Amino acid sequence: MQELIHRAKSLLESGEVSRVLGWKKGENVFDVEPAFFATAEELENFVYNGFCGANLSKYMIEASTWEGKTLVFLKPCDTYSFNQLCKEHRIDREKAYIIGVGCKGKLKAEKLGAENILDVQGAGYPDCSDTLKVTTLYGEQEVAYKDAMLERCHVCKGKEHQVYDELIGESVDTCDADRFAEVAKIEAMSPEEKFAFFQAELSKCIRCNACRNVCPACSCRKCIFDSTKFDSNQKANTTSFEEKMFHIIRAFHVAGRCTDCGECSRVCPQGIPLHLFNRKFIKDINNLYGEYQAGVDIDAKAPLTSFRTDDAEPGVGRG
Amino acid sequence: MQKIGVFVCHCGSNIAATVDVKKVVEMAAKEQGVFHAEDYPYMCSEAGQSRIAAAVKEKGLTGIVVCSCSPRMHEATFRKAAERAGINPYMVEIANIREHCSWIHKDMTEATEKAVILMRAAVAKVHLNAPLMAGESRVTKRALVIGGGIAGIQTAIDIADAGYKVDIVEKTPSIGGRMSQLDKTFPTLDCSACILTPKMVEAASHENITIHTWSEVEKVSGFVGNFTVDIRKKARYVNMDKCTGCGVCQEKCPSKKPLNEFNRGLNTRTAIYTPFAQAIPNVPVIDANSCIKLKTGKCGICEKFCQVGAIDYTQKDEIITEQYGAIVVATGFDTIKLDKYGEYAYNESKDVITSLELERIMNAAGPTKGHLERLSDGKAPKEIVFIQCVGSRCSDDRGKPYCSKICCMYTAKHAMLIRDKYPDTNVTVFYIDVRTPGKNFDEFYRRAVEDYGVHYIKGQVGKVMPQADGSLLVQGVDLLDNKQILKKADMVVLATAIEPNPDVRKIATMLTASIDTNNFLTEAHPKLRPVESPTAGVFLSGVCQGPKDIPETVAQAGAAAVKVIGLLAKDKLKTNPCTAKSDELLCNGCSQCANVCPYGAITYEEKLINDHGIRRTSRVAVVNGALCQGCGACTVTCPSGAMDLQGFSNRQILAEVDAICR
Amino acid sequence: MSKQSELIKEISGVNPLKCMKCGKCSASCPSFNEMDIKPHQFVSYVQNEDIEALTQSKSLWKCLSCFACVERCPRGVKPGKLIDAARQVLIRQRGQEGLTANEIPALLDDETPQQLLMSAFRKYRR
Amino acid sequence: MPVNNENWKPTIVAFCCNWCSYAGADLAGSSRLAYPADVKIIKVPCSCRVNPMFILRAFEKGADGVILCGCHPGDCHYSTGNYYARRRMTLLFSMLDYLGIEEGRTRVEWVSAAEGVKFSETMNSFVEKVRTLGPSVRLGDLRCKN
Repeated sequence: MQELIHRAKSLLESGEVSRVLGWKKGENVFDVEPAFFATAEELENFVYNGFCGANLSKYMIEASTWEGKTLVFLKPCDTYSFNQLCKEHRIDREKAYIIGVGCKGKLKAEKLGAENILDVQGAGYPDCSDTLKVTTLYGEQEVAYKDAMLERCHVCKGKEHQVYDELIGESVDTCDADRFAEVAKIEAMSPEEKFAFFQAELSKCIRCNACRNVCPACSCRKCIFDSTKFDSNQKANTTSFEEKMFHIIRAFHVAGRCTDCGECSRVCPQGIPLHLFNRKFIKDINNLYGEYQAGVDIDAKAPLTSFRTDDAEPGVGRG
Repeated sequence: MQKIGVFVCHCGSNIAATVDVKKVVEMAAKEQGVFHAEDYPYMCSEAGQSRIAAAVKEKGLTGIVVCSCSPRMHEATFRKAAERAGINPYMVEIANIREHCSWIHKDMTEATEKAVILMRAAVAKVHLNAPLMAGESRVTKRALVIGGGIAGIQTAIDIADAGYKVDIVEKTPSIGGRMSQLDKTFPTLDCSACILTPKMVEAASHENITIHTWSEVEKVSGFVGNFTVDIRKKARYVNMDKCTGCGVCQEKCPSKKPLNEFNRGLNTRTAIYTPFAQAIPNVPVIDANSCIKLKTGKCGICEKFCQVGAIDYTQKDEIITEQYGAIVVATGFDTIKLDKYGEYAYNESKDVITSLELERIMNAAGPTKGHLERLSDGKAPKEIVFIQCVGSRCSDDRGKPYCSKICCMYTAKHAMLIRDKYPDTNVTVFYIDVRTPGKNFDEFYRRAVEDYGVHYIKGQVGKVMPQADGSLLVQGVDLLDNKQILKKADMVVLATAIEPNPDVRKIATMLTASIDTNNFLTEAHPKLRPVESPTAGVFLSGVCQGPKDIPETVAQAGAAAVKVIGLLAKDKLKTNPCTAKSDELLCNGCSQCANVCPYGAITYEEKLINDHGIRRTSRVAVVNGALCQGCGACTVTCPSGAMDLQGFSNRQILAEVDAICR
Repeated sequence: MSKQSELIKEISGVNPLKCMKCGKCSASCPSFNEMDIKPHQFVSYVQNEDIEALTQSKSLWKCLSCFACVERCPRGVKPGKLIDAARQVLIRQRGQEGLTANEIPALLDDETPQQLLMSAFRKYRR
Repeated sequence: MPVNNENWKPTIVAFCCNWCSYAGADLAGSSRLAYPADVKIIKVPCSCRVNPMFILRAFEKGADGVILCGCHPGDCHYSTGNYYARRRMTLLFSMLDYLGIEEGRTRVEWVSAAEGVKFSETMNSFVEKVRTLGPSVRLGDLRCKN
């Protein structure tokens, strides 16, 4: 971590970058949040550890409109989002100085019993260990690092950065699960079970919009659900259908663009597995139109803005 | 807030017999914003239209809903009526209560209920309609004809005679097309070259016609009235301005191997060549694949012998870009490949030939100088068998499902000509049906049978077996005699199916003109608009649209020319105002819309935006209204809803949905 | 009666209405001269539901199943398949069982046309 | 939720492209080929104009089935529109299946201007299918219905 701060300071000093986009210490060890740092002093609050799950790519949209370059720290999976935003002309690559940081998987505070944590040892980078020592109000406990990881880290896309100016630190491919296993499990359910499952999950939605606000693909200047264009502007729900509508449309809007960064599920205060929507589309796209990973190739044709004359027909493969 | 008038048409009893029009009027009057509702027996009539005008004037209506027949029928009528009454024509919506309601439902209650709902949907939509102004686009007064066969030549001459500039693009070295390969023409038996050559000369010497031979269309952009076309002028290696067409180069050329395409590969030609004596332009081309100089750098004989120094080995392909107001496709046909018809031994025996090959053999300028000879041994055939419908009327993937239309007649022609010139040669024709609809056609066929003794057998040939002695054993059937026939023949002629020129697919794609499963170009309407493509500004001439003989081709060519002239006669065209429009306050500039636009109508600009007082420079989508055809593909890719389609806006369609589902 | 013609259509998978009466089947048939009902006529027998005549015909047993007609038919009518189906109808009527693969070698003799064997392989290959 | 009520009438929204399917529907009309009055057609310029939002909105407001008709692939008036529509609808329908919405409430059918018979047959079979499924509950606002 000191190496990152050191490097950031020297880039700031040399004037190569005008600011730094990274993570800032919070009140608790797990309360890390994204932040811009303008000076070397501010960087004292910089932190990089197992709780730095936040994908900083989206902040580069705004940073791209500012004078000078911004130093941004991106984990391997964040770089996909960065590329995708470049592809959509939302980010100016020239305005970014990217340090690709090593990642050993990121942690989900809830898995440690977030409310009661006083300290977590072993989550710091680069010396994070396989076992976390967690100090809670009720004493100490040990947890395997893997057991505290975010869902998305179990389906890690790999340790390679897709785009960077320099790399600091080693990454680990933490993938130990089938990315589409959950989707396949739901697909195998009966319609009644599927409906019951999603009904239960979506009923928890409070329309806080955290998923939308964090999503690097949901980067519209004004969301369709906030505009008058569809008579769909945000208001108190009048029908029980609106969450469904919101989440289906949101998933559809990011279909072919979603890099599966998993931020939506990470931030959902209600714990709704929102990535299941996006991943369903990704699975279908891979099956029907060929493997496609958004954010790998800036010049690749996106699945929903291209076609083949012999594409599958809608509804083919239904019962 | 709109003031809407609802006008319900009885269409005589077409609507009124099944829909309670009074009830529809009554319900319409209750709709929010409806200030006037009435019914009338024939809304589209002069009297009906004047009732609309009167109501507009009296009640100050701002929007109109007509509950009548399909908008495809009378939308234009009512829009014009609205315009005359002083309302923007795009403030009119039609509720289709005839085709979509009264004609398909029998129960009056049910049909009336549905008519009311359709009326409500239309009213809901009109509430959100906005006046739209049709833009105007200039018409470039120049036409492009793709293909220089008889169809293309005739179309070009007709357009040029009307005073408009025309360019012909022909991919071979000369204009003339298939017709120039024919010997005689049915049913008059006049010589093909004798009637075609004057047309070719007329086209070449016409002040309004420019001919690009050895050229191909490379790229097409734009739209009706304003096409921009890139034409690849392939390197000819001969300077067209200097060449006098003396022909010495062809005499001296040492490369004599390449197959002569004009003679269907039955003999060879030189590397520098003009396809035939009457070629226009009479300037040879060098076939770079067989020219020794171009391949090895050694030779240069033609250059040495050319007295005017016209040979230029350094020529390169050249792309020229031209503007056109209209494009005519006249790409013609070819015969199908016979590789899948092993039973006819076409690939095994030189004496099994296609009719087009026979045409060259019979032609004085052909490989046998017009003598009817077997290509295997040069002997005169004494027994000739013609087989009809080879690859035509075939439902499997070996052939074509359609009738090639010209074969019955040219076979009668061939049989008659052979019997006339070589009376000791027997001619047998195996046929399924003899189809002779056409002026003097059946008489012609009967003459072949009655006056010339051509032996017609109803039945097909199952197999042609080349024999050791060089003859061909033909196994066929006589269905009327119910006998299988084994016949020794010296020559077998296959009436091979014709198919559209394979290049037409590429051209159709460039023009966004549709083609059918057989690669024939589709007409805008099979009966009423047979020479127009559904793509505005693109017209069809000749066999590219469907099998035709020469007179039909010439007739269609003339018809296409008239359509082109009608278009070019206009100075300006009204453009469709139902185009996409981007809201720059909402646009993310993500480029997704441009990726799906089939017309390249969307571009991006860095623009200073005043977003409620906050100024920012943003990349935003801009739609070129003249290019946009209004499909709406862009609107659905746009996640923010910035892109919308005028006349079919998101809110309008949602309002219709709501009205139907409420 | 009509039931039988339906059965033939079902077994053969052939739609006799597609026939355009070109005669290419009969022109191709190596057994034409041995047959009383010619291959091109099979179609009309099925269409006219005269299955009795078909199953009584010599042709039924003269067809070599060489499938030249099936291959060359421009309309996909496949008269050979119709003949084959008529045979099957007859065999089913008589309640006979088909041969098993093991029984075949013993039944072979020099008289059996090679073509017949080949076509049997062609016909029953999976 | 299948209902036994013979008289229950589903609400069906049919989006038809202007060039092929709307004309096909007209042809069905002029050929007097009946289909249930439950079907209400909305004209769109091309199948690619249909936003998934429209379809969900229809269900939200009480539709029991939504069908989208366009030109046959390869025949689109705008040359490529229906190819995009095909991908969009394929994904949307797959998602609806995934959410446990009864398949059969949504359909895409390619109907040309010459296929009046197909249009009528399609609508008949679609309405029949929706009737067997009964009122749409899972994709609707319950309060919209009595």
